[in-house]
Amino acid sequence: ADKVKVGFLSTLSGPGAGLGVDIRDGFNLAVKQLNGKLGNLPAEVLIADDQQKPDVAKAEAEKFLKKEKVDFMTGIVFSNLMLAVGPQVFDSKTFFISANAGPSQLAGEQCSPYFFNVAWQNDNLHEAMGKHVQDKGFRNVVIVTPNYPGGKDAVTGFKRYYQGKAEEIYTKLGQLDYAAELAQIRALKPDALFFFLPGGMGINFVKQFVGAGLSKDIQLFAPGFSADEDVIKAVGAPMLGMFNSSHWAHDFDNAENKRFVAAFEKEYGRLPSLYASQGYDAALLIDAAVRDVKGKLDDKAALQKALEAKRFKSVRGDFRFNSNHYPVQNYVLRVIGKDAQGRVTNKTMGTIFANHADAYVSQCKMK
Amino acid sequence: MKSALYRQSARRRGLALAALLALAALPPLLQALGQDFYVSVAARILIFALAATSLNFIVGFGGLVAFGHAAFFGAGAYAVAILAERGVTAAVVAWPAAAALAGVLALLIGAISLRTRGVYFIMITLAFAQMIYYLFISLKAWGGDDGLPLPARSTFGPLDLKDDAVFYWVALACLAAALFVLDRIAHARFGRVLQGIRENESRMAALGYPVAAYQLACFVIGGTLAGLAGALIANHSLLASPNLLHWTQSGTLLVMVIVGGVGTLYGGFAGALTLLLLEELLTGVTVHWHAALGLLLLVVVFRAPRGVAAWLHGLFARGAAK
Amino acid sequence: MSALLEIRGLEVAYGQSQVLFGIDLTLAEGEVATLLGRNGMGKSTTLRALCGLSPAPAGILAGAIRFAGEEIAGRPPDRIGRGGIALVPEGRQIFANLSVRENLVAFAANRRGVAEPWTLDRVFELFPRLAERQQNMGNQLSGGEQQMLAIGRALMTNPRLLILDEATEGLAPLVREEIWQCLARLRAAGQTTLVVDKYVERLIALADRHTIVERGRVVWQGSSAELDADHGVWHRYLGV
Amino acid sequence: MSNEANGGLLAVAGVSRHFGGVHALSGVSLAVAEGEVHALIGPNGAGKTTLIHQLSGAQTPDAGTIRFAGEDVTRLPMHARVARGIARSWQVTNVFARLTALDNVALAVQGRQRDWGGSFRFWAPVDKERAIVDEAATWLAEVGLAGRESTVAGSLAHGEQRQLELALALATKPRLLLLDEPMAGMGPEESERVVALIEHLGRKVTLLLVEHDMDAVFRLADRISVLVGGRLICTGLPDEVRAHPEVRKAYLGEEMA
Amino acid sequence: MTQLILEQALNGLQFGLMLFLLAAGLTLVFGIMDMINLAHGSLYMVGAYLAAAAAAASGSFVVGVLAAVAGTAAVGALLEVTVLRRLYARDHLAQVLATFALILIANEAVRWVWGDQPVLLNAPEALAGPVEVAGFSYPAYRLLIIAVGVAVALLLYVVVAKTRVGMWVRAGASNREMTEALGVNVRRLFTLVFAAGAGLCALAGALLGPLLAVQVGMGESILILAFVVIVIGGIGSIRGALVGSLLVGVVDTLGRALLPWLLRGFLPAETASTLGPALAAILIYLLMAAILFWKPAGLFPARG
Ligand SMILES: Nc1ncnc2c1ncn2[C@@H]1O[C@H](COP(=O)(O)OP(=O)(O)OP(=O)(O)O)[C@@H](O)[C@H]1O
Ligand SMILES: Nc1ncnc2c1ncn2[C@@H]1O[C@H](COP(=O)(O)OP(=O)(O)OP(=O)(O)O)[C@@H](O)[C@H]1O
Ligand SMILES: [Mg+2]
Ligand SMILES: [Mg+2]
Repeated sequence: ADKVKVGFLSTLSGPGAGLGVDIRDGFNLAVKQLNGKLGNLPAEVLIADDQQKPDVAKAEAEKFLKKEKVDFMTGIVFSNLMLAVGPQVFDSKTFFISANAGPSQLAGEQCSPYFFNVAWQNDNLHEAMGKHVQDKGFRNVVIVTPNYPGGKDAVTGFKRYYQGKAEEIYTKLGQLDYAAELAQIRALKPDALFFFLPGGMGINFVKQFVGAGLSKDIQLFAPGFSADEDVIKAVGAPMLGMFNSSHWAHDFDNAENKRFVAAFEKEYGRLPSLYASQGYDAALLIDAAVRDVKGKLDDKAALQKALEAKRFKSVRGDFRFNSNHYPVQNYVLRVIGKDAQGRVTNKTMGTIFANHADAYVSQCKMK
Repeated sequence: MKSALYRQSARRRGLALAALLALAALPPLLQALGQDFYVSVAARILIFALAATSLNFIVGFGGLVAFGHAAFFGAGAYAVAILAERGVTAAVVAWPAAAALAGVLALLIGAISLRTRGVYFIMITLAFAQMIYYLFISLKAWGGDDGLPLPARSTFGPLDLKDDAVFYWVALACLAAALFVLDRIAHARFGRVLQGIRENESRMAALGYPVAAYQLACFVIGGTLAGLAGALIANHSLLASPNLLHWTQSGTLLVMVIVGGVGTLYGGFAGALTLLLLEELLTGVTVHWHAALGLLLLVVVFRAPRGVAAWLHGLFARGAAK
Repeated sequence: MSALLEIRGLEVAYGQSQVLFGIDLTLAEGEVATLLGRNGMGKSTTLRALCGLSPAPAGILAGAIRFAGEEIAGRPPDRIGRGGIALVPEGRQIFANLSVRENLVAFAANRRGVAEPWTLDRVFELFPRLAERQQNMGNQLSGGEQQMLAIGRALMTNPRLLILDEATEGLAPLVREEIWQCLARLRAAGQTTLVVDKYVERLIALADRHTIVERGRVVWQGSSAELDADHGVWHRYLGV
Repeated sequence: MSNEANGGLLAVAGVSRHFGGVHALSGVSLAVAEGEVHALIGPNGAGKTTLIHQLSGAQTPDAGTIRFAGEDVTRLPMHARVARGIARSWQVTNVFARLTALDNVALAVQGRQRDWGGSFRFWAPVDKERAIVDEAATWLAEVGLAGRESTVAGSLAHGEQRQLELALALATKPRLLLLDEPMAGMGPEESERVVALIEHLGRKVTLLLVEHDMDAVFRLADRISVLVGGRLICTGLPDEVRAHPEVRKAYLGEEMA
Repeated sequence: MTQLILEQALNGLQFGLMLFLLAAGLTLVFGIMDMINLAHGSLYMVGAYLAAAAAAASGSFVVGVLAAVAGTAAVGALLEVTVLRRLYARDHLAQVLATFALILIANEAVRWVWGDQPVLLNAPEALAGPVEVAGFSYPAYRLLIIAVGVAVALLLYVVVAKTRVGMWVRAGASNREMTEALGVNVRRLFTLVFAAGAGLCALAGALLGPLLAVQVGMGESILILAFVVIVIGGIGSIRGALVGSLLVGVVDTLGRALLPWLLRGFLPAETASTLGPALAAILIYLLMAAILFWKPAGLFPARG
């Protein structure tokens, strides 16, 4: 092939747009640093907006696959969209490098040779938090999540490693006001609280939690995506002291990460979020694999091998792909504090899991 | 004696037939141009055109501004997906079942909602649609917010719906049939009554018409057709998604109807075509395409106040006059 | 007496169809005049044009309307209203979502500093029925009550020129009688008034001068005495 | 007058209706015989329109019963009463403003045809049903709107709309016609035409007529009922009513009589 | 337990008044001027963003709120003069389309100026924490919202129901032509009303910003709730909007708090935990449908 075509499909408009935009910016940054090339071939990155709607995502994917005949696809933020788009992508033998969505179905029974995830399996960050909360000796925990399958998965992931008492509170998806839940929490008197409220929901929840004065007695825990730079930017100081789990942080001490964070700040004038790091890694993975096969993109088997080999240095340090093409990696604990310049941001505290795999890999029939 | 909005003439029927033939010729044309991909896009537009047309029947002909059409659209989609999960894949069974389910739903919702009028009607239909939406995303058995995937398109006798062109023709046939039937209804006694009700409800009651019964019938006809469109969209994207039930979907369909032309036969079609094509074009040009779309919609409101269909009609008429 | 109102060659159209083809009418200060004619001949259209309510898009095609020495054709209706013309429109057009009291006080004004201005009390004195219904919404009134309210509303602005378009429609005979008497009293007090109504005999007793329109043109003009004498005119133009 | 046995074609017994504190109707009882022209007069706000509302089904009374041709129709919806032969006109013009005059009346004619499904006919084009159109044109001519068929109702002059209003009611071919101030807003000539029309109708249709035009009332009415303050103060022949002192005081005034 | 219920009732009150702040402007423009303005939510968003920007620049929350109200009122007036004024005479559907277009444009404009990420707007330090009320602690900021909500309700009621300007506005909405003929400049009046409605939006946005998030699209989801509120109350009635807000606030809050707990009493835990939140989510829609079933024009049918 004389060039690499990447179909970048993500949520770029509507309330969920912030995440997709970060992934896109991370991805573009990597391509830019590689002088517009991926694996020494000129890169053509086509960008499409799925509007967070499955049918739109399917239509756009179809265009990438049938019309543009892309070599790779990436970008999708939300698992339900990934599940909707997956079959047609895999049927057309196109590689999908997921920079965020990591549904359990694709890790287990529906795993595919054409699907690679450079982020995590959806449960992982919840599992890490569960483990940490368990290890710290909390035994009376309240869990808050929206009443939809993603929320239920979070509870499952958390409880996989946490064994104490857990009171579950389900909210409406897209809820804005949490006064009722907060009153309930106050009455339950837990010693820790774990919440998974994606997007703006999390922002509102944390603000109101602190405003209600609950942060004094109850320790807050959340998966990294409820406590990343985008959320911090909107909430600010009230988030100080909140614990969260991640596979990456912008203060990770390795050369690749330092380069990435500095370049990202310079390019976009804000700190990268974990989504941006995932987008960046997705581009690096493609770059390495294309180089590996010397641009022979039609040799799908070789390309798959090259992707599996993962010959690039990730900003999160090292990781490898499991047999289901999900990462086996470390998960760390972060706490929100002030950095040297006085900015409120995440600080890495230590490792929760080392070389952690997901719970579904055994159901994957691949290989 | 002619009603102002529906002027049926041999010439118009001829035009419609020509348009139908041209649309039918689209897939081979696209294939010849090496743009096979757009066959599927075109099929999607036709399906939305059917959904918008069904809503236009309720809004434009029945004078009932309903904001819960997604309920029927989505119900049709889920009916097909659930049936497919149970092994019922024959279109001749599944599609009518989907339409019927949507129709029954419309009957129930309509019977309650029709106690209200105007904005209250808008909101009560929205309320019912939202209830159904939250019901579906909470129920894991039906896929929750992941939606319910279809393993494959329905089977349709000897026709292979997996072939995008064949699927397109089936969608076109459904749309054409719907337009034909609705056109007949609009010109029949029933249509005349709806027109009267739209103009002046209390007067119609005083002329002896049981107004609510007519409105309910209209609502059910629209809902049923939306169910059929839902069955088609589920087949098209191989997914019954809760997004189809969301209020924004109702909003999109309503916007299509208004853009196309409220109460004109081809309004729904014109609206779906305009909106989806604009989306297709604009997304390629700018990430701020929503703003561009907004500006274009403003242009429609002020330059084509009766919708794109009527505006085009006017252009043609003026062209013919010259 | 100076001319308070002077209409010259007024032509008005609704969209494509012209309905007034040159109406001329003058009205002196303190005078009471009528506009007569069969249904659909253009009486209301004339009155509405006078108030600035001419129909879009075409509206006033030609003609001049001078009121109190100023050209008012083409002015927005609110300026004309503030200038002292008040209309009792046909079909009542009271504000359905305002109470009777609000309908009256919302537009009350005494811009000319009239010595004995119309007030809520005086209107209620004229129409005791309205006093009883003070708190009711406009749309809860009977047809006749609405008509009383429309008259009261116009009076409350203490206009220089009062225009009544079929203001006695739907009023009981007794009340109608009271309106005539009230108009007579107003006339005595110097109120300039332009009336459209179908009770020709009463109008002859009340008004000074009469103008008859037929298909948008003035076909007859004269004093009460002249009209009273010429029953041929009645028959020809008014169908009586 | 065959229905005399059960109180006439229309028998109203003890009908009351209040709005908040306003007692618009208090225990009104009234019988209208078949074929009669019955006038209902009274001061403004006496409750005449309110009574018409109760009879036509636009509102339902708080108390009392309404029997039509022997059947209790007190709680029937409006359209069901029309089906039984009660039609009305409105005091405030209420027509299909954006339809042509002819379309207006055609709807009324079509509404009358209740054979097999009535207007629940989804297929046959109504434009082909000449009978409906022709009859509608006849009704327009009858009320004096010949030549105005294709004018949009909203742009008819006020008086013409009143005529159309009447045509709509007539075209439902009622047994009982409730007319609420049909002459209001019409000039003398048009009033005269309507009076003649009603005189002519009077032989075939029972009429309950609300009107403030006393010339018309006394010329047309077989009997007159007088409402004052929501109560029926008398019913009788025109001359009796004209002479009734209370009626003169509350309504007619002295010189009217 | 009683304390929990008391706190929840207070929460309901607060949530209701929060909705009222938004619904008030909506009912003014929609109920009284008979104009469906979907872009109401966009004005709310613009208000919140302006407040955040002004607060950040000046370092004072109060300055932020005032600047937002003034700025958004100006934006509203501009919008009215350029676009919305041409829509009064059009039907509701044209208004829906045009104001929907405005939403799209507003969202992109805000995204263009402030970026995709939510922006920071926090309550003033003094109100950030909880205060002791009747034996339990309650967020001070929420008490402020209650106070402002009540004040706005009173003010609006007086202006609309008792002043001549209020009467003119209502008259202008019901019969514009006649109102003009009686000497009122309806055109200018409506611009003012619209600006006032926009100012109210901004007040809501600025006050709710610290509680909720200031982000693109924040207006749409809450707009639906605002519509629910005014429809329950009866469109155009300030009193109705207040009652509707409180009803929605209390029912929603109590429903969320009590339903799962109640259901657990007589259903298996698994079913209760799915059904409870699902029911709670649709509770306000059920409430609206039920109210409209029995009172098809809302609780306080507008007087007109
Ligand atoms: N809105 C309108 N659009 C088009 N034509 C109209 C409109 N209003 C009135 N007309 C026409 O203008 C002519 C004059 O109407 P106008 O209302 O001035 O008559 P009028 O003398 O007041 O009659 P009436 O005694 O019935 O009130 C009529 O032929 C009528 O059909
Ligand atoms: N919806 C309502 N709410 C409150 N009061 C009402 C309502 N409808 C009518 N009324 C009152 O009931 C009384 C009777 O009204 P109705 O319209 O029946 O009078 P009417 O006899 O027809 O008078 P007119 O001759 O003036 O038309 C009036 O005083 C009126 O104000
Ligand atoms: Mg007139
Ligand atoms: Mg009456």
